[in-house]
Amino acid sequence: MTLLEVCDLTVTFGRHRRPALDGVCFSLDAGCRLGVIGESGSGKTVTALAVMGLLPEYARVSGTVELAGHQITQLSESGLARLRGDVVSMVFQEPMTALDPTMRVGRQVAEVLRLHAGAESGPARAAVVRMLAEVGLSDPDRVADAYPHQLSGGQRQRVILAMALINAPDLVICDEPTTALDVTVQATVLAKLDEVLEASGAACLFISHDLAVVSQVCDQVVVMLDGRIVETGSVADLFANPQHPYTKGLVAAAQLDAATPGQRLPVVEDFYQPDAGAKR
Amino acid sequence: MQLAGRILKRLGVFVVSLVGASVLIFVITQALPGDVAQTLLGTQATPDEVAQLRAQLGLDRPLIVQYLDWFGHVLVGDFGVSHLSGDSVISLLLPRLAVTMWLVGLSMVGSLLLAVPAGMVAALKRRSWQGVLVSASAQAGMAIPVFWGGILAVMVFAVWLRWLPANGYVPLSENPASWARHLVMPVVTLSVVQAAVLIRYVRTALVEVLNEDYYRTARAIGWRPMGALLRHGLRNAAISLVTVLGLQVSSVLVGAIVVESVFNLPGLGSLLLTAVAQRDLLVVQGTVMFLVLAVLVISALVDFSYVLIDPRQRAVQEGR
Amino acid sequence: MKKAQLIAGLLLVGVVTLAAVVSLFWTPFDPIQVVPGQRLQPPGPVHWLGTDGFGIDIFSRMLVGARTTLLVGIISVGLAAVIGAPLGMLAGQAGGWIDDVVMRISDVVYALPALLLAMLLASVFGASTLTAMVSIGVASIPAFARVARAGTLQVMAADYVLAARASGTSRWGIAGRHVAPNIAPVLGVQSSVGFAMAILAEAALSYLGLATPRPNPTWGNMLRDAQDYIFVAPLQAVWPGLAIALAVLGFNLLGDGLRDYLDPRLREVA
Amino acid sequence: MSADLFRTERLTRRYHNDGREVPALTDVDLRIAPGARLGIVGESGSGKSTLVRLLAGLDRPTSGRVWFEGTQITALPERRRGFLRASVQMVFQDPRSSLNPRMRVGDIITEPLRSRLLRPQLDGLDHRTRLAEVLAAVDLEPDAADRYPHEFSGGQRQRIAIARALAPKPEVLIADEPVSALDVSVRAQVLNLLTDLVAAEGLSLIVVSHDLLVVRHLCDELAVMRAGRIVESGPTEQVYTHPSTEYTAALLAAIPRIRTGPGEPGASR
Repeated sequence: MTLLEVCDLTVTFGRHRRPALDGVCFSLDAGCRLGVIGESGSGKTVTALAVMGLLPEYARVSGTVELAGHQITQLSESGLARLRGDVVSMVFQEPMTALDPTMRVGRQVAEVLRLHAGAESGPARAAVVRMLAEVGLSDPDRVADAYPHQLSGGQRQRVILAMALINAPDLVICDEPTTALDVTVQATVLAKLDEVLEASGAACLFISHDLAVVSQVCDQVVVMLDGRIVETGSVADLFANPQHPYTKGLVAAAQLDAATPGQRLPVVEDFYQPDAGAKR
Repeated sequence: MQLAGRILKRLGVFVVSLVGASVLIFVITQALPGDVAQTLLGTQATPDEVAQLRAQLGLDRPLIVQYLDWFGHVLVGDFGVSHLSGDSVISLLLPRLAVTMWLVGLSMVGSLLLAVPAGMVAALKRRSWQGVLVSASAQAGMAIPVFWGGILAVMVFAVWLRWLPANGYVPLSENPASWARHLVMPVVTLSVVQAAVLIRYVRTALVEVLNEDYYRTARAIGWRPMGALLRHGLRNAAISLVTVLGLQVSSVLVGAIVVESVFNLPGLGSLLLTAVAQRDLLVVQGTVMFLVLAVLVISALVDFSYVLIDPRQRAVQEGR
Repeated sequence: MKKAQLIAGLLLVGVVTLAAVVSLFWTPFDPIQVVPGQRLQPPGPVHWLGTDGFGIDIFSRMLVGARTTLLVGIISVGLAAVIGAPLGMLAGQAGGWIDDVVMRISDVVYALPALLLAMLLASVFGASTLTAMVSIGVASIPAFARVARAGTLQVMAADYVLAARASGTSRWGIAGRHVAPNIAPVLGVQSSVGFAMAILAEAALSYLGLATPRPNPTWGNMLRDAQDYIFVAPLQAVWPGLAIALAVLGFNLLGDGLRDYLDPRLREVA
Repeated sequence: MSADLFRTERLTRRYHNDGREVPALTDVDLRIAPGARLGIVGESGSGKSTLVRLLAGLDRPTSGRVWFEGTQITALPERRRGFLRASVQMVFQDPRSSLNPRMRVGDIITEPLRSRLLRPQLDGLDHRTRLAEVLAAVDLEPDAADRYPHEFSGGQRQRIAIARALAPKPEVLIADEPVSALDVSVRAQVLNLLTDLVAAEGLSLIVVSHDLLVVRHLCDELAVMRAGRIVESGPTEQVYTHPSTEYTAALLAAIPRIRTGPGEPGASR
C-alpha cells in the first residue's frame, strides 16, 4: 500500500532562480524505508520540507504530494498542523539546537501528545517516560525533568526521536539525523532508530549525504542532483551496480576504505562531467 | 554557586558604574574650569563674596577630599542643598518623584503592550503587507521627536477636539479621574515613541527565533505559526529583549523629562530645568546623581530577570 | 526594497544638506532680525511658511536650522566615532583586563544620557551649541565602542585571523587588514543611525533650552517658540517637527540601506 | 638537541569557562619525525585541535613544553617565532571562515609573504611569481587572484586556503579537519590534491580528523586521542587492522560502511 506519492514536484524560491526541485517523482510504501542521497544544494532537505508542508510561504510549488490520502500541497495551515507530529513527524540534523532551550525536555515531548490527543498531564507524563525509555535513555525520569543544555548530543537526539515517535506516526522523516554526532554515538543512535522503526512499523524517509549510513538504514534509495532525481533503486542494486554516471562517481568517491592509502582516489569527474559553468 | 558568582559579578559592575558615574558628575560640575562659587553668585559678585562662599562650601579643600565628602553624603541619601533656596535636594525631589515615576512606569508598560504584539506581526508577516506596514510605522515613529509628538497630540486632542487638558497635573489622591485625564496624553506620547524603537528589537529577536531549529521542531510537531511563536518564541526572544529593556530605562527617563516639559508636569524634569535656568548647580548635580543611581539600580534589576527566563543561567553548564 | 531604502535615505539627507549649504549664501529673509509689523503671518506667496511670533520668516529660519542640525550631528558623531571605535577595537582585540576596563568606562558613560550631561554642562558653562555637541558626542561614545567591539570579537573568532597569525601577521596587520575592513560597514551603519539619534537629541536639547540659545534658530527652539502660539497659529508647530522627522528618517533609512549594501556576503545571496 | 620535528613534554592546556576549569589537553608527550605524515584522530572534545594549535604556536599551554626542530617555542615571544611561522602552516576546516571575505584571493595567498616576521626567512621570494606558482599547484586559474572568496565553490575555497599555506614554502603542513565541511565528491579531489602536494613538495603533514578513513588515506602514522590524552599511536595500518585499545576498536567498528550485498536493513550491526 502506497503511503507517500510525490509526483512531478517542482519548487522555486524567488522569481529568477533555478528550481530547487525540478519534477521530482517517487513513492514510498507503508512500513518501508527510502533513502534520499545527494550533496549540498541537491534538494534533499527541500523534499523533506515539502512532504511536511513546511516550505516557506514564498516558495512556489507545483506538482502533488499525497500522504496517507491527504493532498499536502492543497491543505490549509490548520489541516497540515493536524497531520504534523501525528501522521508524519520529523527528526532534524542539529540536536544541539532543535529543542527549546527554555523548556524541560519532558514537557516538550508531552506537548506532541497534548497537541494531537489532548491527553491529560498525568497519563502524558507516564507515556513520555515510557517513550524516553524506549529510545534508549537509561534514566528517563531524570531526563524528562532536564533542560536540553543538561543533556549530551546523543541524548538530545534520542529525545527528538521520542518526540517523533510518540504518536506512532505513519511516516518519520529523518533529515541528516546523525551528521552532527560523533561516529560512536551515531552508531548507537542509528541502531536505536532501526529498532524503534521496526517496532512501530512506521515508514521512513531518510535524508543523508552519507551513502554508507543510508545503505545501512534503508531498503530503497533515490539519488538527487541539482533538484532532480537521477537514479532510483534498491539499496543492494544501486550501490553494487550504479547505472547513472553521477551515481557511479558518487559511490566510487565515497568508498575511502576501498582505496589504497596514498593512491589517487576516484573522483566524480572520472565518471560524470557536470554542465560547463556550474559551480562544483 | 555559579549563580551566586554571576550575581556578585553584576553587583560589582553596579558598584563600579556608580563610582565611575559619580566621579564623572563631580568632575564636570566642580573640577572643570569655571568656579562653582562664581557660577552660583553670578557675574556681579565681588571677589570677597566669592571667597567667602568658597570657604563656606568647602571648595578650598583638595578635590579628592571634596569628592569623598560629597559621595559619602550621596551614599546615605544626602544629595546636597540648594544654594538659592537652602532646601535639601532630597526635599525638593521627593514631592516631584511620583509624577515622574507614574510617567516612566506607565510608559514602560504601555510601550511593551504596544511593541510586543506589533513586533510579532512584523516578524510573522514580514513578507506580506501587514508586516511591512508595521515596520514602516515603526520606522516613522522612531523619527518623531517625542516633544513634537506631544505638541501634535495637544494640537489634536486639546486644541482641536478639546477632549483632554493641554497641560498640568492633578495628584492621584486628589482626583483620580482628573489625574488620569492629565496623564493620558503624556503617557501615550511617550509609549508610542518608545514602542517604535522597541518594535524593531522585538521583530529582530523574533525573526531570529523563527530561524531557529527549535521553532521548526515546534512546527513539525503540529503547532501553527502563531502557537509556536507564543509557546516557544516569546520566552526565547525575551532573553535578548531583557538586555534591550535594561538599556531602555535611561532613554525612557530622558523621554519623561522632555515630555514633562511639553505638558508642564511638575516632575523631576521641571525641577532640573528650573535649576539649570537659575544656575543652581548643586541641585542639578544632586538630582542628576539621584537619577543616575535610579537608572543603575533598575538596569541591574532588569538584568537579574535573565535568571528567571533562561534556565541555562541557573544550572551548571555542560560542555562547550 | 532595500535599494529603495538607500535611495530614499540619500534623497532626504541630500535635501537637508542642500538646505544647510544654501543657507550659508542665501535666505529669503533675515533669519534673526525681529520685524514687529509682520508677526504671525500665515503661509503665503511672500512668506512661504509664514512668520513666527517675532515676525521672522519661518522658512529662512528652517534653512539656517538645517545648518545647526548637521553641524551638531557631524561634530558629535565624529567625536564619538573617533574615540569610541578605536576603544572598541582595542577592547575586542586585546581582551582580558583591557577589555574589562574599556567596557566598564563605557557602562559609566552609558548611565549618563546626553540630556543629563547637557544639564550639567549647561549649569556650569551656560547652554550653547558647544555644550550640546559635547554632551551628545560623549554620550554616543559607548554605542560606537560596543559596535566596534562586537564586530572585532566576531572577526577575531574567525579562522582567517588564526590563519593570519599562523602566517606571522602582527597585531597591527590583523587590525588593519582583517578587523578594520570587516567592521567598517557596521561602523558606517552606526554613524548613520548615530547621526539620526544626534539630530533627535539636539532637537530635544534646544527645545528644552539646553543647546543653541535664541535668537539663533534651531528646529528644536523654533518648536519651543511655536508652542506658545499653538492655539493661534498651530501650523508653526508643524514645519520644524516635520523637518526633524524627515532628517531622522533619512539617516535611519540610509543606515539600514547601507547595512545591506555594504555586505558582500549578503549581496551574494541576493 | 634532537632530530625531532616536533617534541612535546607533558603538554597540558586548561580553559577557563565561567570560573570553572575545563581540561582540553592533559600531559601529552609526543614526538614527530621530519617527513612524517601523522594523523590525529578523536571525537569532539578529545583535544585534537588544541594539540595542533599548541604545536603551531597559536595558543600557549597551561604547562608543559613544545620543541620545534630542537628549539623550545613555548616561552618564545611572538617576534622571535618567525622561523616557526615560516616553516609551519595551517589549513582549517571551513574555508568560508578561513578566508577573509573582504580580501582578494591574491592578497589572501600572499599575506604570509608580507609578514615582517617571515620576511627574513623568505629571502626575497617574489610575491607575484610565488602566487602564480601556488595557484598552479592547487589547480586554480591565474585570474582567480583578482576575485573574492565568495565567488568560489567550497572545494575551490579549500584550494585557496591550501595555496596560502604553501606560499611561504613551509616544511610542515597542519590540516585541521581539511575535508569535513566538504561534499563527498569534493572531498576526494581535495584529498588527492593534499596527497600530491605532500609528495611533490616533500612536506611533513599533520592531519587532524574525526574520520579515521580520511587519516588512513593521508597518513602513515596515527595517534588516537580521547578526553585530552593520546590513548594509542603507531603505524596507521597496524592501528587500523590491529587496534590495541578497546576505544580504538570501538571507533573502528562504528565507521559506517556501504552495504552492497543483500541482507536485512541494519543487519551489519
